[in-house]
Amino acid sequence: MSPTNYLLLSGLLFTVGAVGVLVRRNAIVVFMCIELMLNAVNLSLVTFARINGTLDGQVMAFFVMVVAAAEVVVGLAIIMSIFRTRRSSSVDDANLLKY
Amino acid sequence: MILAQVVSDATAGDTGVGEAIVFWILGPVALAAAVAMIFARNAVHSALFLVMTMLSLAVLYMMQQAPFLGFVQIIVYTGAVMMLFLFVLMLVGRDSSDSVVEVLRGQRVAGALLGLAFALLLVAGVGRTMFAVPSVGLGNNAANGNLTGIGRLIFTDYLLPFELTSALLITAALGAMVLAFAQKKPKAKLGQRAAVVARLRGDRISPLPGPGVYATANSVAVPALLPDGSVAPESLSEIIEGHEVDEAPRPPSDAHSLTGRRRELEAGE
Amino acid sequence: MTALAPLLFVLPALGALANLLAGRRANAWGHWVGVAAVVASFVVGLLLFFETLGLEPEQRSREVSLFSWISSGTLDVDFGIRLDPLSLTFVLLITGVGSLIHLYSVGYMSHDPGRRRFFAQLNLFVAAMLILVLGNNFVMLYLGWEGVGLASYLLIGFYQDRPSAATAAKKAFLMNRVGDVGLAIAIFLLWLELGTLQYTEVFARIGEVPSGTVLAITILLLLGACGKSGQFPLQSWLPDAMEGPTPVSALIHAATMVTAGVYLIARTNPIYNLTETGRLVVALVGVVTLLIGAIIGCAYDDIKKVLAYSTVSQIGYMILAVGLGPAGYALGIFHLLTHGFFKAGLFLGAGSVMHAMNDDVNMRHFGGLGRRMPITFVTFGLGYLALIGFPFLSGYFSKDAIIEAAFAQEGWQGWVFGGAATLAAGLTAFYMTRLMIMTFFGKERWKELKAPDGQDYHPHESPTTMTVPMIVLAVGSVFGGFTLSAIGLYEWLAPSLGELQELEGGALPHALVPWLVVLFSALGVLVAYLLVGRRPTPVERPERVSLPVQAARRDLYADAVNETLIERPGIWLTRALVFVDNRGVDGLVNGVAAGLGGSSGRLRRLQTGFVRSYALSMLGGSVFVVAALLAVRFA
Amino acid sequence: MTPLNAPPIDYGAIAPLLIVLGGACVSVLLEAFLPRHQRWPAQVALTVLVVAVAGVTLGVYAGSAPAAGVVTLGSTLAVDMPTLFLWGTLLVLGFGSLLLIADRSVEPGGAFVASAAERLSVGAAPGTTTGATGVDPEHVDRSYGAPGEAPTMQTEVFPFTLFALGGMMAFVAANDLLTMFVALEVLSLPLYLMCGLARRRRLLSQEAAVKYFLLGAFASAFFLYGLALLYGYAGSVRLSAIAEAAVGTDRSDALLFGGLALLVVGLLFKGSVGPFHTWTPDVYQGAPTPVTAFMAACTKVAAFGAIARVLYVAFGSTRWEWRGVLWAVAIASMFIGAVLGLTQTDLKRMIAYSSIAHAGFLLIGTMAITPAGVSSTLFYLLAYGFTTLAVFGVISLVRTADGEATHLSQWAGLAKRSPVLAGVMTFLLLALAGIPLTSGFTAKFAIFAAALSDGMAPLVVIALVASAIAAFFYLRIVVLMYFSEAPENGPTVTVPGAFTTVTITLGVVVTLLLGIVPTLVLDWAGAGGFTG
Repeated sequence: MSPTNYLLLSGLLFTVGAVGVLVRRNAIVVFMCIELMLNAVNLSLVTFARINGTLDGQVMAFFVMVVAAAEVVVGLAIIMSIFRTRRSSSVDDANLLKY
Repeated sequence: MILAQVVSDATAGDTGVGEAIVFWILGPVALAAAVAMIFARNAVHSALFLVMTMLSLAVLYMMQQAPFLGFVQIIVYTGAVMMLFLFVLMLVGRDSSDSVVEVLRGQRVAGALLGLAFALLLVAGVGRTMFAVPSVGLGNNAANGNLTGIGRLIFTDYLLPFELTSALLITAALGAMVLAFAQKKPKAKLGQRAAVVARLRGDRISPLPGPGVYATANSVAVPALLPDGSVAPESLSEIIEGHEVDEAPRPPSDAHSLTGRRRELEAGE
Repeated sequence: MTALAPLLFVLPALGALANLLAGRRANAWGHWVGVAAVVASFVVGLLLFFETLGLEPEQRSREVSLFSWISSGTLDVDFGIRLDPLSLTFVLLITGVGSLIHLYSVGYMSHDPGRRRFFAQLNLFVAAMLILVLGNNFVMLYLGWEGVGLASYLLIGFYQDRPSAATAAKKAFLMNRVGDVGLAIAIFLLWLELGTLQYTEVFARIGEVPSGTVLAITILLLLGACGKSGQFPLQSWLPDAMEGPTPVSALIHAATMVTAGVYLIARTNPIYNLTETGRLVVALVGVVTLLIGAIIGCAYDDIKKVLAYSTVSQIGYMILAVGLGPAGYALGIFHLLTHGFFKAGLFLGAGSVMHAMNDDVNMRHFGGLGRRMPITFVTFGLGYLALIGFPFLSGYFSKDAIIEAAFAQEGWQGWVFGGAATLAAGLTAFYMTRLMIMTFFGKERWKELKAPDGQDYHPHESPTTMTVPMIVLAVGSVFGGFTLSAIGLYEWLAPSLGELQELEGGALPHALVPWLVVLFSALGVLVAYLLVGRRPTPVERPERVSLPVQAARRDLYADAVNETLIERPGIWLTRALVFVDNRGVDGLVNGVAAGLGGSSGRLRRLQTGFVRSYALSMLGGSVFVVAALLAVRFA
Repeated sequence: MTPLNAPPIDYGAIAPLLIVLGGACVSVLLEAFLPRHQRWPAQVALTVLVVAVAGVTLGVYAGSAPAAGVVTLGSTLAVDMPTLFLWGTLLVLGFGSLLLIADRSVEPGGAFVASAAERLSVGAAPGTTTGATGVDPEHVDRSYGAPGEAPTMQTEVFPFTLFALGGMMAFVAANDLLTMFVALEVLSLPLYLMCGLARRRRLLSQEAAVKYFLLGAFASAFFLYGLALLYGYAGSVRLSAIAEAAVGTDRSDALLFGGLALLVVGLLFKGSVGPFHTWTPDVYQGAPTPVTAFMAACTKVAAFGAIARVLYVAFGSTRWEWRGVLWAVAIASMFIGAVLGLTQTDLKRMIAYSSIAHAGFLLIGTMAITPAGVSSTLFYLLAYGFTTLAVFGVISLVRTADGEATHLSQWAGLAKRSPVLAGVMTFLLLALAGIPLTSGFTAKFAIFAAALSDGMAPLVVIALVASAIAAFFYLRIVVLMYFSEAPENGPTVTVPGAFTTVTITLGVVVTLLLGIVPTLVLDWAGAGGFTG
């Protein structure tokens, strides 16, 4: 089996995540879809690290995880704060700004 | 353990049979869980499906000569980050499941088509061209040297990003505090003595008259009456007096006129 | 002495600044600062002019580099001044006529609360216009070009509370922008080809540019000229621009700014010399415009609109002249100068009439004003005679020269250009005579009418600050043409424009042309007298009346003949042209604007406010970018 | 075990970055240890000092900097001439934004507050008084601060601003994609947070934060995937390594171009280039105006600084392949901005569309892989930053009881009420439209000239047409201010405090100066190219 299969899996996961962002309405689930995209990228990075024979890819994946963790904190805080005023976590309800 | 066997199998070049087996089991599982995540109506189910994908990925990392990342994925990502997600899900209402009705016209179709196109581009354009590429493998960096190798890189080549992540974490912590921390109104806390002094020095020592004293009703809306029969101004509630009170709509004497049923009956007769 | 040159535009700029910054304190004296700035600038211009006169003709073109303005990469643009006969001529025209009109405005705007703002903007205009003509490179030209556009926009919209003024201002700005895009592209093309934008270098090396590009550049420059000078097909903003105060119409929309297009083509004559096709296009645009302007001028009752279309038409003559190439550049400038005098005078006269008639502009309400306002009448009349080319007044010299040169062209061009120009001269005489008769002669129709503001009309002569400039300009209109041709304007301009070529041959013998023109003009005057002067003018514009009634109303058989043979086709043509002008050209401009607005209104619905739609468009964009890049690479 | 050799660090070169990030940390400590009512003065003093010191340090270093630039910190950071210029731009613009953020005179108590809950007075259920209309003045939070003191603001915006500024500085100097990614997040996260802190119109503000955050995270996922593909292609994410690999590697170019495409998507998002602009109008409108000013000025600088570096250093040799696609993107951006801006009714939204159009112009500059292209882009960023900063400063001054009056109809006839403000605004709008004698003209001119000399003549023509269209809507505001009747109970023009005055004055003066004598800055912008 070629490691390229991992890349294909990664591409598919990334796409699934991207489509999830488009179709889900719960802000938290949308955000989880973005996390899925980041995970897909990590899989690519790890696979490329192996193909290239350098550890850099793994280090990058590690950084992605750290960044994602920080992003999650900020994102959830923002979602919490809007939930407090709106009592809704649907992204479709945040629709005052348009046109 | 078959896993350990697989991990050590995966040496420099191509993948072994063991890895292939694991991949063909966990890969579809990860993908299926991902798809299930976007289809699950309940947000908690989505989160759990995501956890499943992440765990599968963790194993795939380990098989790809990245044991450290695999464990970080399990501990940090699946363990901490996803728990945070679940916490917030519980806070904002677990049962806030998405309605299945799509309000944006064409959104799903367009999303699916674009997703398909994107996947095709990635798979056909990028993935296809990579099959002929030999994989070098990480050699000594794979197993025991993995952790040291990563650490060495972080503190040499990637020192700046590493330091920058600290800024990121500080921002995140500060941001969470600013947005999620409900500010209490700071009230001047009076000691018992101070309270007594304030009360004695103030313009009124006795408690405010309660509603309905010397009155016919006990409602807050009814002002207290003083012994001479006049209204005690202190007993008037600011909130209630501040609002225009509409006369409560009384039901009309003819109850049938509400439903209109009688007219129907009459018409029918 | 050349060190004084920057003062030319710095002084008016300072005047504008002083008027803007001083605030209400300057209400009492700000206008005098404005006048002083322009007069001082005029004095500087005179000094430089006489200094230059003292030099040998070869040394009369001088460059004053002030500082390096933009230098980025290989682009190097000086903030520099070019003092040569052409720019000095314009400087004198702008500051000279500008001084007179500033002085006139002191009286004209005396009751207006916005007088200080008005003078600030007027000074700003003068400064920008001087930068336009003085710059020694195309970027300076563009700077002045945009600057006069801005000042003109502000001044057209000066009466802020009138919606029509705001609309007219916007229209002027937008149509100018269309022209500006052409000019900008032309400038970029020049830079692309030659790597420099200094006039001297561009003109020296223009021969290296392939002829196709030269043609493109000339057409684009012409587009810019059309926008600024109100030439076909961008002419319709100019009559609307009459919404501005009358001194503005006189200074900007008659004497100076609208001639910037002529200046542009004259200035870039080395480029136009290279392409006969480009010149032909210029000449054609000029001919079409001069006919359109003259015909539409017959239709309006608004005194300023008639003058505006007359301006369009006269600038058409100038464009035609510069389109004739080396045989015409100097003639165009000559006509520009004389026109600057008499048209400014006519506008000031019109302003004086309006001043007397409670700002009414409808000529049908005038009549018999000649007795009430003798000075205005005389000065206006002299301007009128100059415009229609009365022998030995200034318009006679300049216009005849152009028509002669037009007839001298080879082949069909001689007949078409010359014929059209002669015909337009007749039409000019017609509509100007009509204007004169309706305004200054005949019954005093205003006696039975109320002004739009409900008061009676009390026509009176204007104050001295207004009449003095009118008198000066009238003197200029009478003697300007003769003087300029006597002192050798063509030789003076030769260092900038090349020697004036005298053409031989062509369609008609030269000696015949002046007679022909005078004949046509006389015919125009006569027809106007027959149609307008011998009948009472209805106060209301006559509506279409059915043929039998019309015929019954005519007591003279001759009138009926007149009507069928001349007036009716004329009216139809005029109406058709007015229709095309208002609906066609405006419609196109408005249509483009409406189309943009409509698509904007529809497109903004795409911004639905839904995060998921935004994400969709982002994913769509990504798919496009990825697919396109891969396709480009592997196709 | 081999000893660990720390990478050599050129402290002199990166001192400004360190100062800003260090200042941010100190600022967090102030937040932790000072009592609430002392925080505002302390934070203002600290941040202003930090930015000033960083600027001075930068100036001192730039005086003696090697012309070729240095690559330091294990080749993660390239401090070359463009970097120094961009740092200078960022610091000056950041300084201006900070003053706007710190201003408490225009909006009593400053424009920032964390949550709506505490401002709801007795009897109002959550979510009822907050709304697009804002909260009536009696209910404005007076409790945030010591009793009897003037209400104070959420001072956490100061460390956020400094972190974001630090992130931007790292972003434009990043020499490898990973550093760029981390810096991108460092600059983005504080901005997401700051968007949600408006005192007025909480719902809009929070909505802006959510939208910006979700779309920003979405975009950074694309950036990251591009990074991964490029890593797969080149075996390294250093920009120069990618450039080397593009010349000679046996890997398929699909990775290179797929990676470039996805990477660029992430970057274009930050620069709000159409069709990745969709967040811009909503976020610009919803965020507190000082933050919008900060985003519009500084984020634009950072995003295009990074785009220019990536395209120039890593993809310069392959420009014939990708340029066509970016042409399309630039055209789309210019027309989306120019056309959609025509019918906007909210001023902040309109400026957002203007910024989308300007992003298109900027993209033209970055596409020209020549020294002139780089210097003109840098110049444009500086010019545009100052103008837009001042525009938002002016917008924050026109207010009704409900807060800022950003609806266009409220600006009608403003020239009669406040001629100075209307004059300043007109001047700035003319600069945005690119009328000569303003910085906008020279900037556009420089960019178009650079694009022309790199063979993009058709694009320049299209850009000219787009800028002519865009002039319509700037003009619309001018017409409104000068030629329309003022509404009955129109907004009032607040007399700005010292901070806002300084920012607006700075913006106007620079806009004018760069229009008249741009040579100074142009020379500086063209002092040297990118190193990789």
